[in-house]
Order: sequence, then structure tokens, then C-alpha cells
Amino acid sequence: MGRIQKNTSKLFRKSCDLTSPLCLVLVTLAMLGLGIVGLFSCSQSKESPYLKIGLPEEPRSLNLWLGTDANSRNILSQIYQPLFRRHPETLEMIPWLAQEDAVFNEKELTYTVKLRKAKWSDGSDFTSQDVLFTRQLFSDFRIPRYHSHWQVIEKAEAPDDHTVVFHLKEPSAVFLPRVMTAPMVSKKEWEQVCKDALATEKPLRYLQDYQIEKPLGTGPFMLQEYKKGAYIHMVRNPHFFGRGQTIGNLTLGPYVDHVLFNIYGTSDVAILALKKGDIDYYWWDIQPGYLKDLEKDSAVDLHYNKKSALYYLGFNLRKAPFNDKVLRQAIATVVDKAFILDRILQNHGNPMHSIVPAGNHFWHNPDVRKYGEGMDKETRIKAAFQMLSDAGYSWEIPPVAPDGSLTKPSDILLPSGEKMDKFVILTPPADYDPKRAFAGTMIQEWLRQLGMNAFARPMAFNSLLETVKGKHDFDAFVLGYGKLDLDPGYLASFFSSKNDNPRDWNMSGYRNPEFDKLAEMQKTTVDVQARKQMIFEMQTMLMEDVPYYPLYNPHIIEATVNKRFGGWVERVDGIGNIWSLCMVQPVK
Amino acid sequence: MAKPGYILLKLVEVGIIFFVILTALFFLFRLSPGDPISKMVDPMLTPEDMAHLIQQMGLDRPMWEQYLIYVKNFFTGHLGVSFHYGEPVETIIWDKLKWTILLFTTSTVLAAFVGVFLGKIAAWHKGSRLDNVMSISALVCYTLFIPWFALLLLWILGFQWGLFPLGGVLTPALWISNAPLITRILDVLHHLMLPLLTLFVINLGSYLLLMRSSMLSVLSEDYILTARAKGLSEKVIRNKHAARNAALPVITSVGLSLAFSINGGALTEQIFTWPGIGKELIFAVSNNDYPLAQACFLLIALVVLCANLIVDLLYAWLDPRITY
Amino acid sequence: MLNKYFMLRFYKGWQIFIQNPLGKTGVIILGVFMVMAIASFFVPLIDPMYDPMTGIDPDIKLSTGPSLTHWLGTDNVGRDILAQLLEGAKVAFVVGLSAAFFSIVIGTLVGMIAGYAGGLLDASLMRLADIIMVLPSLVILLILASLFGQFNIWIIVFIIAIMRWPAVSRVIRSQTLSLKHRPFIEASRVAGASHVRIIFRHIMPNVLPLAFLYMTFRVTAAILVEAALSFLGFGDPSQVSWGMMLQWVWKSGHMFQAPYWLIPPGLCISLLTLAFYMLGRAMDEVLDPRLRKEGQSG
Amino acid sequence: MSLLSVENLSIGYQTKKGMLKAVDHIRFDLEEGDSLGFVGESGCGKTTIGMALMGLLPENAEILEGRIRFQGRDLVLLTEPQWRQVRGAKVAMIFQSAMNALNPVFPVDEQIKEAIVTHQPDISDADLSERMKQLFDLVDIPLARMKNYPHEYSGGMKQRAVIAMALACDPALIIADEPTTALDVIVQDQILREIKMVQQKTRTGLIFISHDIAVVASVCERICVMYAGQIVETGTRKEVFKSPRHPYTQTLLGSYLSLDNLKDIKVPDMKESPDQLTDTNECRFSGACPSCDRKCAGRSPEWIEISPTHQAFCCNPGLIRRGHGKN
Repeated sequence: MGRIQKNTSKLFRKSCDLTSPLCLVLVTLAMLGLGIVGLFSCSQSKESPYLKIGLPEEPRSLNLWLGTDANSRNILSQIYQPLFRRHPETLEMIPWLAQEDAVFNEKELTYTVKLRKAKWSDGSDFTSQDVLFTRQLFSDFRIPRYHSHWQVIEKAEAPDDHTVVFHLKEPSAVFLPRVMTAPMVSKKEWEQVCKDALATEKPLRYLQDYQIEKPLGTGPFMLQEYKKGAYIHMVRNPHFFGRGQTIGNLTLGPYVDHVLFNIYGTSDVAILALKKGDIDYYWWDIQPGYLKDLEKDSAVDLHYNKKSALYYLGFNLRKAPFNDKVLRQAIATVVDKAFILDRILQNHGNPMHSIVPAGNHFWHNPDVRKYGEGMDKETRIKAAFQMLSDAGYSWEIPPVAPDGSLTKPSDILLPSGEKMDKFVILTPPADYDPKRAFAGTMIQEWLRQLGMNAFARPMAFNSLLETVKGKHDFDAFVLGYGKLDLDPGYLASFFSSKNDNPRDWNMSGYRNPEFDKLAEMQKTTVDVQARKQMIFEMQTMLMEDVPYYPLYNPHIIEATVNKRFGGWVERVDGIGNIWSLCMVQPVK
Repeated sequence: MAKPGYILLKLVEVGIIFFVILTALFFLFRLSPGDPISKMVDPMLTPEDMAHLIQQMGLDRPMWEQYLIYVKNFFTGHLGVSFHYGEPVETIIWDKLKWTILLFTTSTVLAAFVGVFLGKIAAWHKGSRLDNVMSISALVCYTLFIPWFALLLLWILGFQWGLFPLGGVLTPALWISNAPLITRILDVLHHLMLPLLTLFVINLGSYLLLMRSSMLSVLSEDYILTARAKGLSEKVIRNKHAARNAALPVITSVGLSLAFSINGGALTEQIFTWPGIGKELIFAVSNNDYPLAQACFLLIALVVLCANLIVDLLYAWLDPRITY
Repeated sequence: MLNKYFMLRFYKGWQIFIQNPLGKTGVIILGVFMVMAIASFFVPLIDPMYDPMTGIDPDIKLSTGPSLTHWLGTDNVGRDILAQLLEGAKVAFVVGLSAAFFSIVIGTLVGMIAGYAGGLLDASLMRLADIIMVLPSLVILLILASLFGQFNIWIIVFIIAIMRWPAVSRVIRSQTLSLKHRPFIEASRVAGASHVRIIFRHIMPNVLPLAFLYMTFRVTAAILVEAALSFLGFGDPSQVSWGMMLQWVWKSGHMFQAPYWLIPPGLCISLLTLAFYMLGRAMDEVLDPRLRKEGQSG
Repeated sequence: MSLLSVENLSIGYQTKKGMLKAVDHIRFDLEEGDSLGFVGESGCGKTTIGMALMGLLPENAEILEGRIRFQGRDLVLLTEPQWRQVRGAKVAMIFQSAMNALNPVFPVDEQIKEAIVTHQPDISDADLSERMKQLFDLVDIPLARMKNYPHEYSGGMKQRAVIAMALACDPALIIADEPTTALDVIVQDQILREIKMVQQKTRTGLIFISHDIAVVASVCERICVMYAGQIVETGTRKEVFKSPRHPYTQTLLGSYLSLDNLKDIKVPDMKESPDQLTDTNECRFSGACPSCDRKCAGRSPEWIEISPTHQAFCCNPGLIRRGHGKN
């Protein structure tokens, strides 16, 4: 006891004597000293041969079965390659790991794909066995995203090392865009893992949780080093099949030997790093907030590109009042897209008139019904008022007085005569996506001018989805998809009535037999032009019934530093794509 | 005082509390709306896919079964595999913990030393201008809103003057160009500076105040008078007789604040993108990464509980006059 | 009679209190914020564009610096920062005071009951207090908030209160213990007063001042926690608060460009907490004679 | 010449209400090896005198006038560094509450050594430990316990240790301020004997301060009775005890000794009316004086000599001389 105390008291003696002015001096000195060292180290980092790219967040995983988030895909898409991919300008499917276009046999229902003489990054050959293996893997593990599409293949066979023949159950419109764009993996790398995995009772989980040090791919780059929370270092893949080749009139590189991905936690920091020249490109779109001073910076190039995205106002068609088409159309009429565009996107984007974004020029139907196009505020309200009163809605005090002047209306009454009770427009919270949040607020204000008491309510994203997608317990909501696939297949999944059940994709509960029929048909229509007609037809229907009302489609704005590297490949959805990484080269 | 019985009792208590937390946590997570995949808004993901994923995560099992598995795993040392990273939770946590420990021990210890030193002075010159200046500024430091202060530092020191990096723990370019070890260490320290400074200033305030008040109460003790009567010099009285007694509560509170640093830690780490436990916890929680979040929180709880336990015992040892 | 005595005591305390420089500054700062909070009710009436949440200046697209129409500038969608600041003051008071009040009520009740009843009840209550006390409240709130979607401000307040009562109850308890055997309690017990009566008429008035003291400290804690929560994006998204403002400036990427937006909210949080803390310190000196200036020693 | 002679010493406290005189024109002498006791109720200023002699008055106190001659030098004029030479070395103090007089985080011996080393920096370890042995023998604490921590000591041992500490550099004058109040009667008795014995052995001067006249009497040759910052009666133990002359002394004695005396003793409380301590020549006891008549009122008391060693401070010479046998 006493002893213990003695020791401790000794301890304190030390501690107290240590706390001398020296301590203070030390601290300050340390800070300054390190400050200087830091400056030196930063300046050192300025000149180096690497292409430096900033990532907004830590990639989820380098295991492609788990790493499905944007950041992981950015990395993995440099490694694992599909058989076909879209051309950056024409957006048509062109052979990638495949040698030439797939040959379709109408009556046999077979696709025959010739493969390139490609090599895996370890030097071994890429053969049709790998393709078969990949297909087997998809079905064995029911890999999310791929399995559902690959089911269309009845069986696949490999007549020789570089030919694969796929036998289809039924004709598929999305065979190339959806099936053939799946990444191919090496039998060598995965065979053993799969065996082990299938032995466990949770095969997929095992597969996903399997830690791979060095992913084995056929892409332009391969992983050199991954320092968690800090950076990913990739080097050129000496065996990349595309090197020097001209694919889709682009002569591929890559022309850089090293790519260094810096992982930043927040956009501010990454963008400042960009301005300081610490990175050459920030792989994320830039909030309009930053543009003002980025535009001033001559060393920074800004890239504005169309986006295959959809931001929309969704209604719950399952219950009143939004089960009434006219009401939805009226609302569509008062929503001032131009204003939203101008205020929220600060004009970096374009208004959306159809579910399929205009950026996707092949599938986008330009002449669907447009609401409130080119009207000013007053005419909007009057038009909406007209539509509503024609449909039997009424007010104590209507928004438009007999003399044609606008007034503050009383609560709107449904055709049935009773009051329309207040409804809530759910939006993501301002920190998750300010655009959608504020769009919600504005729509609320506009609807109130029609005498509806609407309330925009920001809601944490998790519970928002839970309410809208899971429980279907909502009035209206503002949501969006940042990255819509370029194939319009999603129209079917969003609006076919068979998908109108909890957790499924038809969130607003749109039910239209004709639409369903078309949706089914287009799936199996291999003739592109025919399919295009159907897709157009579907878009027209949707814009007539407005289960979703498309609001805006932002540009994707990206920034690069033009001092060291140039030659980024612009494309819908921006310059962040494998083409850029194959084309970028140092500037003289 | 610290009889073995007492310690044992405390240990048992801690054990029970911990288990309670463990259980509460589990059900909290499971009963909350949403699940790890509810955030995936990817039209390519069919409901079947989702169901499959859920099943693979073992979230389709009945609650009690999940719970039993969870407890069993926990006591057999398996904290599980992160849903998000697909890595064993232990390895992830250890990765992050290193950084947290580095940041917080340094800042707390530094702050404690300086705080004790200044607090001593302030108390000694009670009522003087020096004292007023010190204790007021300490108050200010203490009540500063951490994130705001952090952002200000980031803005001024990092952005305006460019003295320090704006986030992260190292300069990638420096590390891959296999620089000498010393440069790397300096590089990390350099990244450490801003978060360190933030926490330092804020802790400093509280320690200074604590030291000051405890010093004051000690100075009114009789043995200080005795010391005077012996004809000891002021310096000896202050540093030897007063400071050492006054330092006790500070030392103990260092223990506690190390545990509670998690609170402020989450914020600081978030702002300086310091890859520590606090940041990870927030991330895991907002992604419904149950295993990771649970492990993080359990870790925190454990640390806090142990810290309290140790402090209890310390008190019992150090100061026979205190009884509770 | 007890109340009069209580009032007197309170008045005396106030005298010493207002002489204390800390107390004075604290009161002054608080006064300023009070005014702000009250002003927040009237600002939107001037012009709907001054509504802190939905008010949008039609001719401002980007975040702009201070101007005549917007004295502190606007945020990135053209909402007036000053208006938000005022609203924030209101919210801060609501959160701080109500959370503190609830925690004090709970703490005092538990403390008194535990102290007065003693025995098993006492022990178990204090254990519970210990458990809650060791839990880092921010982290708890974080977890709850992100698990259950977002909370509205009142739930947050309530949880903070739940997290913060133990410290109070400990103090109150010890105070109660010391009071328990004072003659006047004994007397009233002999006189056959019911336990409830004893607790509320005799013990409570004597422990209340302490409770008040602790209240001020709770307030600081509550405000800070709420702010931190909102800052991390787990606050009530339909409610403007200083924490929210900081979060917006941070997330919308204006923190390095819009000091006029970055500085005010944090400054307010810090000042307000500082003020309450000063108040607390001052009260401390009032209620704790040991800290008072020594008179003469004979 | 005498070891210590205090000449009309006045000490005041600066408080919110203004300057309060705690000690008012005190004078007394103390011979080598002599022992003098101060007795009076709390607040009468006796502790203040002790503190003044140690130069340990609190910040808000100051010596208004008078001199403290100690070994021929005037302590009032000393600077702090000079004081440090004196404290512990020449004048030592035994404190009121022995319980807290020792620092809980150091072993006892360390604390005593400290006292010696401060004043004899170049003392050899041998001498030092020799000296320690002597001291602990002197106050008979078993040497085995030397290295213990205070909280392992009993109250009595603590007090003994404190005494040892006071004696450490064998000072010429020891001031004992209520050294036994915190102790139970038995221990108190031992300690008192201890102190007396030690004092006679070491021939140091002793100033013993207590509110308990019996205790004072048991230790000291001469006694000063204080009231409201003034000495009201001084004399040898016998004189004061056997034939108290001042009414206040009588009240004191009465309150302690006579069980049969039933009249309640009004003892005015200093704290309530401190303005009594401000300058006034009137008799301060008059308010509570049992034998005060209107003749007293407004008169200022003076020293009345009963014997060369025995004086009282009153405005009623007759009364004093007569001794008006109240008991």
C-alpha cells in the first residue's frame, strides 16, 4: 500500500517537474519545424511522373464481387474487362475483349463471339475457358446484377480457345448491352476460391469476403500497391491487349506508366489539392459551389458533360389524391423546371422532359407531352387552375380570380367535394443532396399557390428508401438516379405492374396493361429500330400519365489540371472512364 | 481502499454492464429500419438479388438465432466480417485504432502537461491579471465548438497559410517514391499537426481549469501553511507540496478523457479525414454495417468502462482521504 | 414559510452573483442571444425571403457576401444567413434549456428518492446512473439518429436529457443524504409528515439551488451535443440550427470561400456555451462558500 | 534582555467593510526558555498574533503599528527572504489541526528532513539521520514508523510528528496554536506533557495559544487573557488562576470551572459586530460585563497593576484592586 503510493508519488514528481516552460517551447517549436518539413515534402511531391487522380472515398473492396461502389468500380474497371463496351461518342456496342462483332443466328438463337488474343496481366493467355468459367461463376453464385441477365443464356460452349458460342433461351434485346458488358475473370485466379466457397453454406458471402492482394485482369493497368485510407498505386499492364491498337478509331495507350489514386475524405480537400496541382484529376463531379474560383484558375480545365441521370418527382398512384392523372398533370404544369435549373443547378444541366435523359440521344424520345413549357409563372398557374377546375376540383377562393388576377387560394377541394388533406413531399436531406432537398422546398411553395397544402420534408436517405421503396407509405417524393444505364431497359423495371411490390422498382405503383405489354415485348426484340419504336411509345405513355415527373438532369462537371497531362476522352457521364485512362498522355 | 474484494466486485460489475451494452446494441441495430442493402439504388439490382444478399448476410434468420450466433462468435473472439469492406472486423479496427491512439494519446498527454503547468501558475497568482487572462482564455478554449474550431484551423493554417496538409495521414507521392523512413515519419507528424492542435487547445482549456481549481483547494490546506512555517521557498511549496497533490485529479481525468476522446474524436477525425475509429464508426453506422459498427461501439464502451474502473482504483490508491 | 426563506436565499445569491464578473459577462452575452432568439420570430414577417428554411432571395443564385439586403450574406441557394443565425439562437435556447430542464428534473427526482429511500433502491439507481454516465452521449445519439432515420428536435432533446441526468442525481443524492438527518426533517417526520411531503416541501427547496447550478452546465452540454449531431448530418434536417448551418457550409463546399458563412454559426455556439458556462461558474461561487472570498481569520 | 518583546502591536484586516483591527496595541515580553500562554475565545485575535510572529499573516492583513523584537531584531521590518531564514530555524510553529498539517503524499521523515535541509543545506547525511533519530526519540515515535505516510499515523502520532518538525532546527521560540484541540482528552494530555517536557529540555521559548484556559494553565508559566483583540489581564499562572481580577477572566474561569454557577454567560460574538474592533478607547467588554456600572460607560480602560507580574486592563481600578471576590 505505502509502497504503491510511494511509486505513484514518484511518478507525479516526474510529471510535475516535466511541466516546465520548456514543454511549451517544445510544442511550438515542433509545430513550426514540422510545418517547414511539410512544405518541403509537399514541394517535393509536385514534380513526379505519375498521373495522379483523386478519389472522394475509400474504395469498398478490390474484390470485384463486393466492390460495387463507384470508387471500387473506378479502380476495378481498369483491371477486369468485358467482351464488349460502348463507344465513347456513338455509344454503340463495340468489341473489346472480343475480336469482332458478335454473330447472331436467328433460328439457332446463338451468338458466336470471337475473342482477341489477349493476355492476363501475369502473361498467361485469355481463352474461351475463362469466359465459360465466368459464366459458370455467375450462375453458381447467383452474382447480383449479372446473374439475372445471364440467365437468358441456356448454355455456352467453346469450339476453340478463342471462340465462344452462347445458346439463348429466347431472343434478348439486352444481350450485348447487359450480358456482354460483364467483366471477365480468370479461371486461374478464381477456380480454387470458388471450390472452397461452394463448400461453405454462404458461398456468395465467402466469395465476396475473399481478400485478393493483386486482382488479375486484362485491362490497361494493374495494381501495384494499396495503402488503406491513403492511396492506390497502379502501373501499366505490359500485356494489355489494346496497347497501340486502334479500337473505335481511338489509338489506345496507355501513355502513362503509373497512376496514383489519392483517397480524400471530403471534396473540399480534394479540390484544393487539385488547385495546388497535387492531383491531375478529381474523379467525382464538382458542386457548383466550387466553380466560381475554379473557373478563374487557368491551370484547371473544367469539363461539362451530359449525364445519363434522372431526377424526378414521384407520386404514389396507389391512393388519393395522386391516383388522379389530371392532378398529377396539373402539378407537372406548375413546376417551373427552368427556375429549378437556373437556381439549383445554376444552369449546369438541362431540363428533362422524358424519363430517358436527352444525353442518351439514341433512346431519348424528344416529342413527348411537355408540361408548362415556356410558360411564365402566371400562365402556369392559370393553366393548372383550368385543368383542375375542368376535372371538378374547386376552391372557396380559387387561385385565379374571375377578373383573371392571381389570388391566395383557400384549400383545394377534391371533385368528391371534401378537402384535400395535407400531403408530404419526401426529399433526401440537404447534406446528402442539396439539389433534391431544395427542389422539394420550391415545389412545395408552387403547389401552395394552387391551394394544396404540401410539405416538403427532408428525410435521412435510409429511412426515405425504407418508406418509399420498402413500405410504399408516402404521398410524393423527390429522388433520382445519378448513373442510369444507357440501355432503356430500366423503363420496364420502373413501371411494369409486376414490379409493384415492396422493395421492388415500381415505387409509384404505376399500372398500365398496354405499357406492360410493350415492356415485355421490347425485352425480346432484337431489332434495334423496332425496339426503339416501342421505347418511344412507352415514354409517350409515361409522360401522359406522369407517375414520375422528370425535373432536371445536371451536367457532370469535372476538373482536370492541364499542366502535366491532356487528352481526356469526353463522353456522356464525364471523362472518368477507361477510355480517358487509355488516352491521357503527358503534355510537352 | 483497493482491497482485492473491491476490485473483484468492480470487475464483475464492469462485465455485467458490458454484456448489457452488447445485447442492447445488437437489438438496437436489428430493430432499426433499413438494412445494409436498403441504400443500394441500383436498377440493375433485382429484388431476388437483394433477397439473396440478405440471406447471405444471415439477416434472414430469426432474431434470437442471430443473437445467439452473435454472442457465441463474440466470446469465441470472432467479431465477424464487415458487410461493407468484406474484411474481418478485427483487422479493420486495428487499422483505424493505430491512428486514433496516435492522435489522442499525444494530444491528451501534451495538453495535460501544459495544462497542469499553466494551471499551477494561474492558481498561484490567484486574482492577478495573469490569472484572469489565463483562466478566461482557458474557459474560451474549453467552450470552443470543436468542429468549428477545427474548420477555422483548417481554413487559416491549412488553406490560407498552407502550413499544414488539409487532411489524410500521409503524402502518397512521398511514400511511393520510397523516401527514407525519417521523412515518412515527419510526413505523418506533419499531417498529425492540425488535428493534434485542435484537440490540444480544447483539452488544454479543461485541464488548466481543473488544475487551477484543485490547486486552489490544495493551497488552502494546512500542510501548505506548515510548509511555509518550515521556511521553505515559495517555489518548493508550489511545485513540491501543492502541485503534486493538485495534480492527482488531473491525472485521473486524463484517464477518463482518453476514453471520452471518442466523443470529440468522431468530429475531429471527420473533419481532418483522419482514418480513426471515430470516423469509421460514423461511416459504419450510416451504412448499416452492423458487425463493424457494433465492434467499434463495443470497443469504445470497453475502453470507457476500463478507464472508469482504473480511475476508481487509482483514486482509492492515491488519495486515502477520498472515500466513495 | 420555506418558500420565503428560499426566495431570500435566492435573492442573496443573486446579489453575490451579479457582483461576480464572470456572472455579469455571462448574463450580458445571454441577453444578446435572447434578443436574437426573439428577433427570429419577426424577421420572416418583413419578407418571406427572410424565412430561414424556405426563404429564397429571387435575385441571388450563388452564395453572396454581406450586403444591404442580407447583412451577413446568403447561403448557396440565396437564403439569408442572418435569419438562419437568429433562428439558430432560438433553437439553441429551446434545445439547451429544455434538455437541461428535463435532465435536471429527472436527476433531482432520482437523486432525492435514492438519497431519501436509501437501501436497495438507492444502490440500483446509482448503478444505473453509473452505467449511463460512462456512455459517450454523442456516439449514442449518432448511432440512434442514423439507425432510426433522423430525429426531430424534440427526440434529440429528450435523449440528451436521458443521457445527462446521472451527474445531477449523484450530487442531489449526497445533498439529500446530508439533509436527511437534519433536525427539521426529523422533526417533520416525527410530526407525521408523509414521505412525499418531506421530499417535496422540505428537501427539495434545499437541493434546488444546486440543481440550478447543474442546470447551467447541462445547458452547455446539450447545446454542444445537438450542434455536433447536426454538424455531422444526423440532426433534424427540417430544422435550421447553428450546427446545421456549419454542416451546410461544409458540405456545399463553401467553407474555404465563404468565411461570412463559416464563422458566425460556430462563433455563436461557442459564445453561447461560454456564457452559460460562465453563469455556471459564477453560481458555483455563490452556492459553494468554499470558493467565496475568505473573510478574516481570528 | 528578553528573547521576544512585542511593543504595542496592532494588526488589521482589510475587508469589504473596511479596516478591522484584530489585534490592538498588544505588548508582552518573553524570556529565554520561558513559556507564555494566550487564552481567549475564537476570534479574539490570538491566532493572528501567532501568525504575525511567524510572518504568515494572510494577504489582506497588515501590521498597523508596533514592533516585534526578536533576538534584538525587529521582525516587522523583515523582507520575505529574511523571514524564510527565521521561520522554522529560529521561530517554529505547531499548528491547530495536526490532522492536515502533514502533506499526505510524502513520508513523514521526508517532510521533517525537508525542514532541516532547508536551513542547513550542507548537513551530512550521517548528521541528518542522527538528528532525525534524536527528534523521533524526543517525541517518542518508534523509529520504525519514520518512513510511513501521514495517513498511516494516529492523530497523536501526527501531532508528535508535527512537534518534531517544529523542533527540527531547535528554534529559540516555538508557537503552539491550539495544538491539541483536534485530539481526544487522553492523547491531549500526553501531548501537552510532551510539549512541556520538550520545552523544558530544550530551553526554548514557548508561546501557547488556546481557547481553553485550563490547558494553557497546565503548560505555561505566564498567561495573557485576550478579549476582542486586546490583552485584558496578564500574570503568572497562579495569579490569574487563583485570583482573576478582570471580569472577563472571571467569566472565562467561571464558564470552565464552576459547575454550580448557573447564570448564563453572555459571550459577545466578534463576527456579528466587527465594528467593535474599530478604533475606540471605550471598554469593549462593557457590553457583556457582569460588574459593569454606568461609571464604566464612556471611560477608557487603563492598565492596573496588582503585582509586578500581574496586571489587568479595566476602567474600574477599585473593582480590580478589591478583587471583589466573585468566587
